[in-house]
Parts: sequence; C-alpha cells; structure tokens
Amino acid sequence: MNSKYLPLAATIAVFLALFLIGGSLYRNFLSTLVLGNILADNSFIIIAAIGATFVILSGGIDLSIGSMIGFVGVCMAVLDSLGWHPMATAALMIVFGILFGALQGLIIDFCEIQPFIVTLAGLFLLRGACFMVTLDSVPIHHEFVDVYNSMKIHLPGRGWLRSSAIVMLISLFLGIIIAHFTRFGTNVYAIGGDKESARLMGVNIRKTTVMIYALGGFYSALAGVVYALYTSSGYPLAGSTLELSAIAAVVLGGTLLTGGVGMVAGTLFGGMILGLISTLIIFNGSLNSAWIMISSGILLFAFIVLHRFLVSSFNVKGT
Amino acid sequence: MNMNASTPRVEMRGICKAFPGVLALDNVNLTLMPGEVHALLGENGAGKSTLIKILTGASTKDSGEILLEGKPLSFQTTGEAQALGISTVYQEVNLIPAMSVTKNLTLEKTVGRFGMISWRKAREMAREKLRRLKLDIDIEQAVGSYSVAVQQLVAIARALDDDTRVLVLDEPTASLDAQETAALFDIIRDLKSRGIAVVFITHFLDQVYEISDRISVLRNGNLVGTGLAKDITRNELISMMIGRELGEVEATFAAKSNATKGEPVLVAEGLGRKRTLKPFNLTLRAGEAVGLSGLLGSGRTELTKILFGAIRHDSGTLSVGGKSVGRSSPRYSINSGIAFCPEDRKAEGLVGELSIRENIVMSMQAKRGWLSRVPRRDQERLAEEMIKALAIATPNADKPVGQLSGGNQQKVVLARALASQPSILLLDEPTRGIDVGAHAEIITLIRELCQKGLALLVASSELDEIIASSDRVAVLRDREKIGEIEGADINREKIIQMIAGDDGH
Amino acid sequence: TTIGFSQVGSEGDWRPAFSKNMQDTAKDYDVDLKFADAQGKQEEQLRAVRAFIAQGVDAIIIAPVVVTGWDDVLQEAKDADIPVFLVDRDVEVKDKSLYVTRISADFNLEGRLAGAWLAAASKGTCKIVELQGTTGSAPAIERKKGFEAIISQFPAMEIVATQSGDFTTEGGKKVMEAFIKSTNNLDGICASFAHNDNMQLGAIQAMKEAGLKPGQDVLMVSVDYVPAIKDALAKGEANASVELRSAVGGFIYPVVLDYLKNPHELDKWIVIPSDLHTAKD
Amino acid sequence: MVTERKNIDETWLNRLKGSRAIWPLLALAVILIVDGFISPNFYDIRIVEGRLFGNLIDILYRATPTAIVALGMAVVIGTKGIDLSVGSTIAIAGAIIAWRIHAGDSHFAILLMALGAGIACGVWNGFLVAGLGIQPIIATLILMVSGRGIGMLINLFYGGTDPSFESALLQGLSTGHIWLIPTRIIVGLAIFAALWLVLRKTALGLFIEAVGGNAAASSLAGVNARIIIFVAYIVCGLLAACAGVILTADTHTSDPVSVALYIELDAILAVVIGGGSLAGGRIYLGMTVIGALVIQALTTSILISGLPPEYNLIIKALVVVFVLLLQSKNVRALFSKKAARPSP
Ligand SMILES: Nc1ncnc2c1ncn2[C@@H]1O[C@H](COP(=O)(O)OP(=O)(O)OP(=O)(O)O)[C@@H](O)[C@H]1O
Ligand SMILES: Nc1ncnc2c1ncn2[C@@H]1O[C@H](COP(=O)(O)OP(=O)(O)OP(=O)(O)O)[C@@H](O)[C@H]1O
Ligand SMILES: [Mg+2]
Ligand SMILES: [Mg+2]
Repeated sequence: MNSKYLPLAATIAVFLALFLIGGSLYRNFLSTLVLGNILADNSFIIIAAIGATFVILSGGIDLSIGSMIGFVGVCMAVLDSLGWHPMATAALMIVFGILFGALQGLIIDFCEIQPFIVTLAGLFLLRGACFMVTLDSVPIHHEFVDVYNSMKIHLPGRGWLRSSAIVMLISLFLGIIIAHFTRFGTNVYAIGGDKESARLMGVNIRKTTVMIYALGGFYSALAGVVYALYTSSGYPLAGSTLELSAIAAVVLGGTLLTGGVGMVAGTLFGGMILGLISTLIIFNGSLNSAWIMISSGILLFAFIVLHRFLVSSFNVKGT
Repeated sequence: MNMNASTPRVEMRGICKAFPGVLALDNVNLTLMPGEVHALLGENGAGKSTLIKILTGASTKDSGEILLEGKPLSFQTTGEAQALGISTVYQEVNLIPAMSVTKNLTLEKTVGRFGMISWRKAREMAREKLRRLKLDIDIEQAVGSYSVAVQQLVAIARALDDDTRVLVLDEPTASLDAQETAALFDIIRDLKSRGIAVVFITHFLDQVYEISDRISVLRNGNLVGTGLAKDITRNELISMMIGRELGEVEATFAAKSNATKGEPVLVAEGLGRKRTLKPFNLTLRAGEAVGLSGLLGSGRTELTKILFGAIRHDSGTLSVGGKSVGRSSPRYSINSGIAFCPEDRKAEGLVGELSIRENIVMSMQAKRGWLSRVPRRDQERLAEEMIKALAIATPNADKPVGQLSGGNQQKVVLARALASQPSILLLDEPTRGIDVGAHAEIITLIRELCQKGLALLVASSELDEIIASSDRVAVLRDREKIGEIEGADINREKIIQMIAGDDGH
Repeated sequence: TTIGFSQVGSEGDWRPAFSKNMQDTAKDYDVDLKFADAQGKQEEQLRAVRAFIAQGVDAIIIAPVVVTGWDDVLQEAKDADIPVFLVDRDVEVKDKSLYVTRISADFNLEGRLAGAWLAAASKGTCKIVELQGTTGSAPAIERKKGFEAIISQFPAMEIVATQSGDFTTEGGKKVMEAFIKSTNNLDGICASFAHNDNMQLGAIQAMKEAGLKPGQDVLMVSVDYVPAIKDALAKGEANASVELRSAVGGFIYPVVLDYLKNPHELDKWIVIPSDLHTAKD
Repeated sequence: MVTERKNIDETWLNRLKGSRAIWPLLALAVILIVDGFISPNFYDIRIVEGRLFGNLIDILYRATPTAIVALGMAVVIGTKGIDLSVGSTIAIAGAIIAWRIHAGDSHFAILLMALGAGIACGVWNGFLVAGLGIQPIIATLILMVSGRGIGMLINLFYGGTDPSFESALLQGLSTGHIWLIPTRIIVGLAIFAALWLVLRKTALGLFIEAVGGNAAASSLAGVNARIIIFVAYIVCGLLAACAGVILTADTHTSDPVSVALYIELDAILAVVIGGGSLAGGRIYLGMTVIGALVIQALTTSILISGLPPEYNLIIKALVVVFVLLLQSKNVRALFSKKAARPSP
C-alpha cells in the first residue's frame, strides 16, 4: 500500500473499531439506524468540512463556516416567510457563499493577511449579519421542505439514508474529483506544500487562493442550506463553533493543518468519528454535563493515540 | 554556433532592482541569442539569481525593459513566463516536497482536457522527462524523500518542455556529480542545436568553458562585461568576477597540507543502520581531513548524519573523544564538540526568518545552554567576524538569512558550525553554490583549523575539492563503505575507479 | 422506565442545578434517566433525540435549545410510539399532537413580573438599564418582551441603555462597568434589570467597585433566584428576583410516569409557577 | 572582500512607516479618538474609592487578562503552534480556587495551586504536541472540549450550587489597587517584564523562534526542539492560569462553562494585530499587548456607544478588517495612488 493512504486506512479502522465497541456495550447500537443517523446528523458538518479540507490542504483555514451556516439559515427562513421558494433561496445563498468566500480569498492574498484572521473577521461579520436579519428563530413552512425531508433511501435493517446524507455523499464525490483529478486540485496541494515553490512553478497563487476560499464558501453555504432544510428553520445562533468541528473532522481525517498532505475522503470518516463520539456518550446516558464534556475529550484523545499507533505500526511493517 | 541569427531571443535593458538596503541590480543589460549557451557569472550576491528571477516573472523589476523576440514583455507571474516558453530551474530547488515526482513534473502543464487531469498521461509525461536525464526513480514517491541531487535533476527535467524557447538554469550542477553533469550537458547541447537560448549560472569555471558560448559577468549588481567564452582566459574571468587576481589563493588550494596526525577523536566501529547504511568503521583524528566520496545516493549524507546523531544508528559503537556514546543525538554531539553542516540548507540548515547573527550564534548558544545567553555585543562581534572571514555579502548582520543569495546562505551554515568552535567538523557538500574566490578562502580557513587540531570530515560530490582538501579519502558505494585511500594514492583516477566498482573486487 | 432527557447545556448557575435535580430525583421515581447535554447546539439535541429513539426509550424529555426545527424529529418519535415532553422552553410545530405537553415556567411572565414589581417600586417613573441574555436566545427575547409589555404602560418608564452580558457574571460586570461610565455614574438611573441573576451579580460588583450602592441608589431586579442572589437580597444589594425553579423533577416525573401508565390528552402547557422574591423572603 | 554597495538611504519617516508598531498604534489612536466623539467625557479620569477611575483606565484594566493570555499565546505561536485550551485552563484554575476556598485552605497556597493547575495544563498540551507529535490545534482541542467539564466537575466536589467565594488576597490581586493604580495592571506589567527577561535575556526566545522558523534546522543546530515546545506550552498554561486568577477573583465565582469564553480567539487576534504570524518564528511581546489594547478599546467603545447589542459583532468585524487592511502594504499602495505591485 502506498504510504499516503495509511492515515486514511487507520482512520477507517479506528472508526470501525469504535463502532464495534459501541455495539458490544449498548443495545441497539450496532444498527443501520444508528449508522444512518450518524451520516445524516453530521452531514452538514461533513459538507462544510469538505470545503475546509481544500482550504486546509492549501495551508489556510476557514473560521467563517459556522457563521455562514447560521447566516444562510436565517436568510432562507426569512425569505421563505416572504414567499420565496427554498430552491431559489438556496441558489441565491450558494452564490452568496461563493462570492463571500472569494472575497475572503482575495483579501487573504492581495492584502497578505493571514487566513485565520480574515476568516475570523468573516465569522464575526456573518454572525453579526444573522442578528441583523432576525433575532428570533424562524420556521420554514414551504412544502418543499417536507418533500426534501421525505426523500430517503431505506437501508437494510431499520435505517435510512436521509436526503441530507445523500446530498453529503454527492458533495463528497464532487470534492474527491476536484481534489484529485483537476489541475485546480493539484494546485491546492502545491500551494499547501510550499507556496513559494508553487509560485515559481507557475501556479497562479491569487487566482487559486480566491478559488479555494470560494470553494470553501460554496461548501459552507451548501452546508447551511442542508442545515436549514434539515431543521426546517433558521436561527441566528445556529452553527456556532461548528467551524471547530469541521476543522477537527478534516484533521482527524488525516489532513495536515500545515497543508499539502491529506485526502478529501478522510474528511468523511473524520466527521463520522466526531458523530460517533457524541452518539456513544448519548447512548451511555448516565453521565452528568461535566463528565460528558470530559469524556468527549477522552474519546478524542483515545482516537488520536490509536490512530498514531496504527499508522506507525503499519509503517514499520510496510518499509 | 548559431550567432548570426539576427534578432536576439531575449533582450534585457537597463534592469534595476533594489531591496531594502541593497541595490541588487544596477542598470544591467543582457542579450540572449537563439541557440547559444550564455553563462552568467559572478560572486555570491552579485545579482545573478535576481536577474533571472526578473527574466522569469518570479520577481518584479524596478525599472528597465525586457524584450522577447523584439516584443516587450510584461508579466507578473511565472505562469505567464512559462506560457511564453521561458522555462527555469531556480537555485534553491523549487519543488513541492510532499508531492509525488509525477505531480511535481506535471504541475501546471497540460495533461488531459477541460482542467481535468489524466494521471495515465501525466505518468507517461513524467517518465519521458526523466528518461532524457537517465534518471530511474519511483515516480510515485514524494519528491522530498529523495536527496538534493535527485531533486535537482527532477527540477531540471521539469523545465525541459517541447515548446521551450529560453531555458534558464541557476546553478543546476551545484550538487550533481560528474556523471549527472555530463548527462545534463548532452541535453543542453541538443537544445542548443534546436535553437533554444540557454542561460547557465554556475561557479564551476571548467563547466563554463565546456558548455558555454558567451559569458556575462556581474559584480555588485553591475554588469562588468560580456564576451565570447573562447576570448576570455580563466584568469581574466576570475579577475572580472572578484575584481582582483586569485593566483595566490589558488596556490594554497593546490598545496597539500602537512598537518601532523593527532589522536583519534572519533571512532566508529561497525556503525550502521538497517536499510540506510551498512556497518562501517571510520576513525577521525585531530588535525586530519578525511574526504568522503561516492556517487549520488551512495550514502555520504547518511554516513555524516549517523556520525552526528541526526540519524540514529542501530548497530555498532561510536566513541567521541575516548568516551563511548550510547544514544547519540545532534544535541549530544554539539555538546561534545562536533559540528555539522547539512547538505540541504533550505530544509535543514537555516532558519530563514532569523537574522544572520542569530543563525550564526545558534549552535554556540545551544552548546552553552539557554541560561547563559551569549551577550549581544559578543553576538555582534562574532557575526561581524564570520561575515568578514567568509566574505558574506550583506549590508548588515541583522538581515534575515532567507533574503541572502544562495551562496551567502551556504556560508552562514558554515559560519554557524565554525562559531561553535568544534573539535570535530562534519561537512556535507559544504561549498554548494559558493563562488571561486570564497571557495578558495574557505578551504584555506578550514585547512588552518585542521592545523590547529580540528578533525574534519568532508562529503562532497566535487572530486577536485576532495582531492585538494583531504589527507585521507573514504569511498562509498551502494550504501556501503568500500575502502579508504591515503596519501599519494589520492587522485582522480583511483577514486573514480573505486567509486565505479571496477577495482578488481 | 427509561427516559431520555436532552438538556440545552450547562450555562450559568441555574441550568446545572436543573440538570442535577433531574438526575438526582430520577432515582426517587425509579426512572433510568438517559441524560444528554447539547452544549447549546440544536444539532447535538437532534442527535440526542434520534439516539434515544434508536435506543428505544419509553419517553423523551426535551429542554429545547430553539423553538423551531422540531417537526421532523418529533414525527420520528411519534412513529416510534415514544411520547415527548417539553420542559423549559417551547417549540413551534405545525402539529401540536407531536408532543404531549410542556411543563415549564413562563419566560414572558417572568419578564412581566419583574416589570410589574419595578413599576410598583418606582411608582411608575424610572430610567432603566438592561442587561440582556445571549443575543437571540429564547429567554432573552421573551423576558425582554414581557418586561417591555409592562413598562410600556408607564410613560415615565424607559430603558435608556441595553447590552448583552451573555448570561454570565463576567459579562454582566463588564457591561455595567461601561454603563457606569457612559451614564456618568448611573446619574439619573433608577433601576437595573438583568435577564438572569449571574449578570446582576456581576453588575452589583461593578457598582460597588465604582463606589455606588446597588439596591439603594439603584433598584436591582433580575430572574432565576439562585443561591448567590439570595445573599445579595439579604444584604440589600439586590431588591428582587423572579424565581425560576430548578428543583422541578418533582413536577415533571409524575406527569410523565402518569402519562406512560395511562396515555391521555393533557393541557399543552402545564405552567410551573414563578414567584417574585424580595429581601423579605 | 566585503562588498561596498550603494546603500539605499532610509529616512526617518520611511523607517517609521516601515516599523511594525506604527499601524496597530494608529488603529488604537483612531478608536480612542472616535470614542471621544461618541462619549464626550470619555477621557475623564477621576479618583473613586481610592483608585483611578475612567474609560481609559478601564481599557487597561479589562485588557490585562486578555493581554496576559495573549502573551502566552504569542510564545506558543512563536513555536508555530497554537493553544485553543487557554479558556479551559482559566476555567480549571477558577474552579480550583473556588473549591479550595470552600475547603478552607490558605489563600496563598490556593494561588499557587491555581498557577500549578495552569502549569499542569501546559504540561499536558506540551506532552501531546512535543511528546506525541500531535498537531497543536487538535492536541489543544482535547483540553478545550474537556477542560470546562473538568471545571464543572470540581465545582461538584462541594455540591456545585453556589461556587461564589470571598478572598481578600485574590480579590486584592484582581480588583484591588496599590496607590491609585489597579493591582492587576501592576501584575500584568510584572508578568510582561518577567516574560521579556526570560525570553530576551536568556536564549529561550532565540530557541523558540528558531524552532518555530525551522524545527529540523534548529534540531541539527543542537537546539532541543521538543523541550522548547514543551516549555512554550507550559508558559502559555501558566499565563492563562494567571489570567484565570484575575478573572475568577474579579467575579468572586467559578463559572467554568462561560468564564473567558472565546478568549482564545481574542488572544490569537491580539497576537496577529501585533504583527505575529501564525506560521511561527517570531515573538513580539510589546506589540501583542498593543493588540490586546486595540481589542479591548474596541469592545469598550461598542459598550458605551449605546447601539443595540446585535450590532456588536458587525462593528467588531469591520474594525478588525480595517486594522488589518491598514497593515497591508498592497492596500496602502492602492490608496496612495501608486499602482499596486504584486507581492514579491
Ligand atoms: N528577497 C530579498 N530581500 C532582500 N534582499 C535580497 C532579496 N533577494 C536577494 N537579495 C539581495 O540581493 C543581492 C543579490 O542576490 P542574488 O540572489 O541575485 O545573488 P546571486 O548572484 O544569485 O548569488 P549566489 O551566487 O550566491 O547565488 C544579495 O545581496 C541579496 O542579499
Ligand atoms: N541516482 C539515484 N537513483 C535513485 N535513487 C537515488 C539516486 N540518488 C539518490 N537516490 C535516493 O536518494 C536518497 C538519498 O540519498 P543519499 O542522501 O544517500 O545520497 P548521497 O550519497 O548523500 O549523495 P548526494 O549527497 O550526492 O545526494 C536515497 O533514498 C536514494 O535512494
Ligand atoms: Mg543565486
Ligand atoms: Mg548527500
């Protein structure tokens, strides 16, 4: 096996191990219902994380994800109450997401300001914009939402592949194609690997950076649409700190935060591991709030250590 | 030679470029004819790399103009320059270490349609490019896992495009040995015959005369002169470059040292590491210079790193100054008086953002520990001394090292090792990219240190350097030490014979 | 009986006390409580409810983070024949039959109680500074609405400054410090209304540090009635606090268990009374 | 053979323009001037209850904990790391203070315990980053998600219903004053001076910057990169605990879930406004403090502006963008009508 697939393989192995452990501990855990839930309940995190994967692969970071999800949600809800069709607002919001991301990318490259800070300002700005749109949580009543939520595929057993999960899997496929089979994708890796070299090798840094953050904006706006349809409402505080989950999903999926190394497919499993950790804690159910927080840290730690152990032991055998 | 083609391929006129505190280029003109190999020479920091960075879109000029086949050029990115047929190999190997060889070779080159990439075609293209350089490596491995020399070859392969009109090579041969250099020159001759203009920067004068048609010399950002290679003698060339004669220094270079061999200070017995280097014995004595010779990938770098503790050995014993070392590490080695110059100055040598002074005092400071800081005044004095001794071209010692020219960066790596006042010095390709004048001076300096009792190990792909500087030569082949030669036996033929492996084993 | 309880989070002093009470009293009613803390995120809460459904609990109690977005998951619970009870905040669903009942206090009423007390105490003339809860959160919105509904009846009562203190002591203190400076030492201010006690406690500290006498110079009214505010009331540094009961397990479990034994229509809102406390209590 | 090259003159004005300090300071000045328009008596400083009192003092006073955390963050960022767990560290330190005061320990011992807890948090992060080689953002995320839980758990040790306390010593450090001057500002200055001495008068600063700039190269130069990274996280944990003492004593209560929420973002922002790069390699202590002051000045102006709270974030975002654009060469070039040159 090529060594670049090692982290991904280890991530998958640990995911399966955790899933099996959960199954042995809790009744009804080992089922397609739980698996389907994990896919659906994390679909927007994973969608946003796919965008974040590109950004992180390029050596950047995008903190505006959570706010974007909230902002898209409130806009969809408010426009719904004004009689817009959700698909129309979705299209509008995705265009907005792309433009907003592109603007962030432009500021990052043209002004030479660090992505962390530009997107942190983006986080404040979009969250503030949510409050401008509405302070209340607003339901989306359009019947399209019911149609959307009823589109699901039955899995063997009790489980469902819900519409959100389907959208997520399609975006994942798209992400994999972009990352691994386009010039743009290769340029992303190049910039993340060594920006100065990439520039000298003829990569147009400005264009690529703008496109990377535009793609990030696209995915986070899409995540916002999925979130809004999933909860059929908009809420100005929705998605707070989701950017951290998204980044964690990317990194758990084997992508290096320093850029240049990683795979989009890993992000799927990274996101599912986060979901699995939460689900395990809920199934346990006997912890108080304090222990719930502590144990998510412990499980995260356990995962990371197990992952490192697997990667290094594979490595020794491989060479 | 194809010198009568009327329009120049490229004309650079009145190029000026200033950096904070330095005028890197002052009104420089350069003309490239189709089908010529144009050597660009000059001391470290003369402005060669800056000039070609401006030509290739990697850097912007302050004033002046560039014409490509008579048409004025204005581009802002290297991508645009590449599209116009200007291919470049920059001085610091510019590849993406974490990406595979294939990807590095095909980045921003068309393979596939509609922005999609056909990896099958990409691999074909990569193999084809490497074949021309007779390089046979696994193209799916990350470029960073190969030695600097292989990376250099990959960078060259990348620049060889079918639609190239101008090929710019900035010290492509600095870490290559004779065999690879010959392969490169074959290709250059072929390109030349197809009317491509080649700019060739190097510090090896032999190579200049071997391959180039015309020569331009830069000094302190000014163009000193341009002329046909056959009209300029070696001595003229050197005095054009450094502004004075070199005869005296060159004489020292040639003279054999007569230092008396001292006590063994470093003894390796059966030292080795699985999959890296077969166990070897090696003794370094005070006052003796040992050369390390071998082909590309023969394990010179590994051997020095194992001695230094940067790669941990898994067999054999190592003793330094009579004490045996259990687990060696760079820190331990530094503390026991060993200093090491790594081969890859960008990745392993320098901290680019820190100043020259800080880089120079680093090892010395590490040796003293964090509590007893070298006083600022001493730091400055030391830095000034080193800048003077090694002729580092810089306005002051507080310039970030990353902004120095390649050769001057290399000198800083050396300066750091020397500043820690080692009793054992391990050098891996120490003079990569250093100009002739400084080269000779550095050899003299090290020779003096040897005389004062320093034990020296030099790994180099430059046979002449090895022959000139060593009292004893260890030869490596295929990650194994195959022998040592001493005294009068040290000559080109003997070493080549051993390296090549036809010495009757 | 196994009951799943999805709690909002553990912010402030009140909510952890609420969670603790729910977990502690579960034993008294022989309930196996599956507790999930959503840390203020609706997505975590949806995940918890779905996990409860997958686990096959007997009933689900939700303290919703937000009022909207519940139709789907409540429908799933209904399809799985699991009754859902709301505590604390309300939900907005198209089909009210998706949950059995809401057992909780009334935030709007709390705001009104505070407003009414202040109107009486200030005889209808009062310039007020307000410390809001987290922007956009249901209690902040409802308490503000209730409070304003009352004071709008009195032309001489008005809110002259309002800021968010995020329901925290630290936030309340920072905001009050700024108010003190922007109103020239609370010149002409007669009352401070805080959306919860923690913020009010912070405000009290800020006033004391600025040499003001909270409770005397300025009337202090807030919501929650946590232990620390009781001390403040006793010392006369606060004047009134509307109780939001945290020991409500005794209200909630009987309703749920009773319903499980004997499913029947219940009122859609069983109100837990809110009392206003002053130093006299 | 030292090159005699025409050195380009650096005028006094050019040097000032080129200096890193000028832009954040300018931003601070602009914010303070705007404040003067918002609130006419903004600059008044009086003596109340035996200490200086006024908006300007308030900015210093409120900025102190953030600045202390930001100094620690600057050290970690210098090693090319990041510490997301500072908020959790503050929560843990605070919970320990409340717990031990309830248990009746000596308050001086409690102070040491709180600082010790910060060191322990730093050791843990350092172990994950330097020992296990986990990426800093993820390594510190572990403590970030669980640290506040640990704080809550500690509160539960004594019932957890009323975690408020009184302590003359700790409150003296936080809200007290020594001759007119708030103690915490003096504490902050002392910490700044101590850190400056440790970094600049020993070789630690050089080592940290070297490791952050190029870990491989500094290892080969004999610097023990692991230990340096370890030390950086310990310093950051210790400083976060110092801020934790001040913040907890400020409100006399332990509120692990919401104390110092998002302080990690403010601290990172302060470092960056102060010219630090998240790519590591440089530590600017003074500038970091100025960064923290900019943030606090902004927060204070929003509070006194009288605008409804829903505008807070938008204003904060716009000002942050403005401050950063001010620092960008290309943007300044655009505005000074010179054609913007692409980055070199
Ligand atoms: N980015 C930069 N910032 C500041 N000064 C620079 C920068 N790049 C180059 N210089 C300076 O410009 C001068 C010319 O450097 P250049 O790299 O062109 O030299 P060179 O002739 O290629 O030398 P070498 O033989 O050592 O490679 C040097 O003094 C160098 O310090
Ligand atoms: N010509 C080559 N063909 C294939 N692999 C090579 C070649 N040269 C080097 N390598 C690979 O590069 C890696 C590094 O080699 P190493 O550092 O030992 O080279 P070296 O002996 O120090 O030579 P130099 O310093 O001239 O590069 C090894 O893994 C080796 O397999
Ligand atoms: Mg050069
Ligand atoms: Mg080598």
